[in-house]
Amino acid sequence: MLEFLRHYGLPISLSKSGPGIDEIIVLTHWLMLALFIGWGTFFIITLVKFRSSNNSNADYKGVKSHISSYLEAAVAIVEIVLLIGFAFPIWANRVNNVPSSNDGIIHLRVVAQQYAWNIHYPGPDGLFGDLKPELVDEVSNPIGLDRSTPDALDDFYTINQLHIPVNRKIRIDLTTKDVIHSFKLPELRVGQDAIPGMSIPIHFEATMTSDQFLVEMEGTPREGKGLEIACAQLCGLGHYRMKGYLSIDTEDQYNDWLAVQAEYLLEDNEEDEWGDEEDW
Amino acid sequence: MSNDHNHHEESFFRKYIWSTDHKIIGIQYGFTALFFLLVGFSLMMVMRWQLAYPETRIPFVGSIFGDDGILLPEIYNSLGAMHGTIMIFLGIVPLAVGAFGNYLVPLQIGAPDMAFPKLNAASYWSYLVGGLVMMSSFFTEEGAARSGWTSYPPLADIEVGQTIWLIGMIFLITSSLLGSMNIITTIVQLRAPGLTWMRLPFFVWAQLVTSFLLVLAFPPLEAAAVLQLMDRVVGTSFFLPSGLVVSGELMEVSGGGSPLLWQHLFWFLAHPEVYVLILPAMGIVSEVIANNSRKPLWGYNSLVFATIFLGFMSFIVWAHHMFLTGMGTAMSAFFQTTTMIISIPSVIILSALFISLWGASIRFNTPMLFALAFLPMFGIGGLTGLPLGLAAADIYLHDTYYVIGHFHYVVAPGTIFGLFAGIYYWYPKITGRKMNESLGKLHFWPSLLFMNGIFMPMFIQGLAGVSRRLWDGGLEYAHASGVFHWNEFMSISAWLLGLAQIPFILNVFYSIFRGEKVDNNPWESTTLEWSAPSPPLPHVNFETLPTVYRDPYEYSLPGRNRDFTPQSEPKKNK
Amino acid sequence: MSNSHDSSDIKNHIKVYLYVFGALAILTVLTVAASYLKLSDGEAILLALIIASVKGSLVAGYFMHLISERAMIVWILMLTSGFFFVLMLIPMLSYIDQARLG
Amino acid sequence: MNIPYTVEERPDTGLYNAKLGVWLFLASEVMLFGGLFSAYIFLRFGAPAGAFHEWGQELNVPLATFNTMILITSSVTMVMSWASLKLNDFKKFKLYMGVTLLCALVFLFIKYLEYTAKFDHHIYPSTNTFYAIYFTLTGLHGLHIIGGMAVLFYLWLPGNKMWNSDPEQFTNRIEIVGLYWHFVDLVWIFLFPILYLL
Ligand code: HEA
Ligand code: HEA
Ligand code: CUA
Ligand SMILES: [Cu+2]
Repeated sequence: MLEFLRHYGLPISLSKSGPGIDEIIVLTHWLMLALFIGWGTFFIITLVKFRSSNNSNADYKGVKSHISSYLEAAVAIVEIVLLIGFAFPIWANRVNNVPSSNDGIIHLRVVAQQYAWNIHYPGPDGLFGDLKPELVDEVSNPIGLDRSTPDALDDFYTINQLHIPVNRKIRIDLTTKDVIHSFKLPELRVGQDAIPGMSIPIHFEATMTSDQFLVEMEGTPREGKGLEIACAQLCGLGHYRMKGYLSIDTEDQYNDWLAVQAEYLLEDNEEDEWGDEEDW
Repeated sequence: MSNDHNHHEESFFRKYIWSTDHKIIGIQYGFTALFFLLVGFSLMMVMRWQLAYPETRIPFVGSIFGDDGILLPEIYNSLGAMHGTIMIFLGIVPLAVGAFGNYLVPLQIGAPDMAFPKLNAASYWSYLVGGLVMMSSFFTEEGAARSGWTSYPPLADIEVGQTIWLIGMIFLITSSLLGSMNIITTIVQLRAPGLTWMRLPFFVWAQLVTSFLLVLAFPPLEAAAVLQLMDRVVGTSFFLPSGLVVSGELMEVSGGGSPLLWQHLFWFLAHPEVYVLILPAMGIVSEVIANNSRKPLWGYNSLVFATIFLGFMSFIVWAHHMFLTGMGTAMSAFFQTTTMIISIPSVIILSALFISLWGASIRFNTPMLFALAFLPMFGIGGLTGLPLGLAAADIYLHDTYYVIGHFHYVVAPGTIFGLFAGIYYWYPKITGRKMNESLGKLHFWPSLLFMNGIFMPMFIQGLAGVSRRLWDGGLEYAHASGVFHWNEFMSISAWLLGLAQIPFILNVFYSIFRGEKVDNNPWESTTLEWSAPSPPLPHVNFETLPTVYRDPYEYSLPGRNRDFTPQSEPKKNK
Repeated sequence: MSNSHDSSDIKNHIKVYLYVFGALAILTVLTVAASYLKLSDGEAILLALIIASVKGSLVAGYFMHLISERAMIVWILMLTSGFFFVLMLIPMLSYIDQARLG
Repeated sequence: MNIPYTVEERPDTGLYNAKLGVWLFLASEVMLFGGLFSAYIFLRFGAPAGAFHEWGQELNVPLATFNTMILITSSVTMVMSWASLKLNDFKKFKLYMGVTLLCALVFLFIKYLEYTAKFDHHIYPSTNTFYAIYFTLTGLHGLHIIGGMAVLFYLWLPGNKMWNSDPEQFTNRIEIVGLYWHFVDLVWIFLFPILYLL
């Protein structure tokens, strides 16, 4: 079934939690298929067998057995298994096991806005500066970072460029400045609405670098196109083009990239680019 | 009642426009709703051009959308929001409840009219006003609402066009409330003598439960609409938290509100609403299947109880639309469980209908074809609801085309087919003439084919993770590159589906004058409406009000020379 | 009420109405008085809602004759109040649930 | 046209049509105010601790208490006017109904005083979430009063004619609007503590 769904669209999974989610999708589709094939066969047989030209007298009583009750009970049982065995635990893992900064993880913030993703890195100290709405300036300070505190001094942010190292736990605190957006990394099976006034943590761990992914994609329509952050919630007229770029780096690549960003910070270069295809 | 017969002639105006006769109101509802369905579909046919061939000139109608004839993203969003709104609130609900409920419920229970004829008329006029208000928004400077039919704030609070949408909704909600109270009272109070609860045709049960859903679920949305209107007009911030920065400007509102409040109030209605869309269609399909299988519905009791249970449960599943709003384990577990529970009555209903066919003598006429097609189509739609109901799978599938595919299978080849079946089936009762069978089949087969052509590839796109409400159909996104090409296929299917409606429209109008003339009971049916003249008498329906002696579907009763026994036929020895 | 009531019945009713009126007046004064007590927020809310519910039940039970109303109506209202509490409770629980997100 | 059970009761349900109709309407009203109460709870939870109470301090409790009494009184006179019809005493009906209408007028007048006092202090619905929900709830309640008054007035003045032509139906009508009127009173009984006292 997984191959089947893969063939029909489902991308390969690049994250640790991906297989779990795929599994539940696969199992539900087995249930769906079984019901559909079962009833479908019954349906077609009845239509052929009991067409009026074949069977001119209907049977007043009809089916007397209780097979359908057993069937309904079976559906209920399968659903219970899906719920308890898969859906609940996966969800619990998602919302309960949020790692905290001192677990040696990568901790980032993402601030969505009408039609861009701002990625806020805490810098070497691992501490985030405060974000203040009144400090927001679309050009010089899109997330309203308050540079006056020491925590904020080494913070930097990018627009639409999310770099993460492979095989490390990532935690992202997701929020938005204006309307509801939805942060979606299809290949990592990550999805979460960004709701104004709330900061929602999500966590995942990538299992493949972008370079490896690009190699995997050779020969498919996806060839040469890397990973991206999609917006899954209608957020205005630019919703369709609200896309960020995701780079899953090796540890070394990631550190290099961090170093480059730190240099930018020294150069006091406040202007940020909005990212483009070059950034993959 | 006798004095009604020698009632002085009513003026044309009283008789056909300002009427309080449930049949006239039902027909008014029917034509208005069909017209809106066509409008909603037309919007989508335009949108599908942009999805198939992004940023190219739209043929024929391009000039409406500006000199270069390209559909701008803001207009795309407007058309999308209005497509959803029109289809649901101006199309299906008025057709299923307003038209079918109005026309058939009094006839099927042997009543002379609805319990409150004047309210009934008021309900229609309120609907029409609401519809006109909605449509008028296209012609304003700001344009129509463009925040989706779900109207999530803060977007809906700050986007243009939303105010008129809200005002329109208030009219539509009022209309539905009036209509559904009327239907409940009618069913409870005006049943013919002998028509006990368990002798009601299943369609009447479906309408009863539907009406309860409307009466109890719509008011919170009305409240929410008022709140959003306040946010937009007097500057409150029910749905706006503090510290919003829109286009670089700090919003000057008091803040302190919550966007999730809207979602709760909206889905408190909108989940029951989806059962409002499906139950009447299930009712129609059951009637048509019982009639054309020439045997009683299998498991009538379980159908009724499943329907009641479904209605009841539909009030406690709504947050399955909100899994990704930051829900914890307890809430999500609750809603996943109720969502799985609610799928069981649907399985029961569908099973009962399938099993009803076993041992039947099936007549494949046009209404029956639509009714039969309903079953697997609803099946696909319902089954694809299951992964969405499991929060873990919904993480991936939420707001993708998978969801669009899911619900279109239930509403389009599901509900719309059910309604088509109903139109073909009861047309002779309304006009005294049958619709043309050949045109009917010419309508059915292409419709079935193209419906699947549109909606099946949506699952593929959804599995690939393509989001809904994308102006360019996903062209911008790399992850859509493997499935983008389906858009053209789907769009062509949609336009061909449009063509496939031409035989239907012709048939409806042609058969009024030229259709085959038939007697009062052309389908040899058992329920009460067929014992009334065709068309039923103005205001009184029946020559004498019927009395009921039997269950609703006494087909092929052993030991009789006819294979149907009307409900109003007395039992001999008793 | 049905027309089966004769006038002595109605006269009894009128007496009841006046008692209820008295009770409502007293309870109104009580709620206001209670709001001057030094109660914690939770207690104050609970007390006020209890008093309001008693008043509400009096109005519904006697002025609206619910106490002797037909089963059908009572069922409909029970259904309604069930959903009413669902509508109060679930958004509230979900709010509390999401408070952990800050 | 002759619809059964418009005046007399249907034997097996024990109801006449309008009675069931109005109860269904009230059920929908319960859900309407339910939506707003739900909003109230949401906003109260969302506001800083104690803020709702504090913001509410501007409200005039004695005036509102008086208004509560007025509304309760109008409810009693309403039910008395129905009882008078039952006792065939049309004069008394006119009197009680008149008092009910008068109470409603007084209630609205006091509401008007309260509103203008707020506006004078530059308190508007947009001031904070408490006043947003305060004005919405009381405003919607006020609209219900106005709507009710229109119907009451219609039954009060031209009432003679209806009473003379079909007393039973007229009594039913009074019972129906009575139910609505008591419901509006009932809503206020809850609005009063949650807005003014807590
Ligand atoms: C008529 C309309 C209708 C119906 C009946 C349903 C029925 C169901 N829906 Fe659907 N739904 C919608 C209309 C409908 N839905 C709409 C409009 C949306 C999107 C709104 C928006 O966001 O814009 C939506 C969205 C939606 C979501 C949110 C998705 C998301 O946004 O992420 C979810 C999640 O749980 C869901 C679940 C279900 C479930 C479990 C059912 C169940 O009730 C289904 C039960 C049925 C079955 C289980 C089928 C039984 C089948 C058989 C017995 C065998 C069949 C075999 C053959 C035919 C051969 N639906
Ligand atoms: C009842 C609800 C309903 C129905 C029936 C339909 C029917 C159809 N819908 Fe739609 N749709 C929605 C409700 C519905 N839809 C909603 C709620 C959304 C989400 C909106 C949002 O994002 O906010 C949506 C979104 C939506 C999208 C996604 C847009 C996007 O996300 O960007 C698409 C894309 O293809 C689509 C297509 C179609 C098509 C091709 C049909 C076809 O099946 C249409 C078939 C119609 C007919 C066959 C008409 C028949 C009528 C006649 C023939 C008239 C005859 C007249 C006389 C006799 C007088 N719909
Ligand atoms: Cu952001 Cu869509
Ligand atoms: Cu739902």
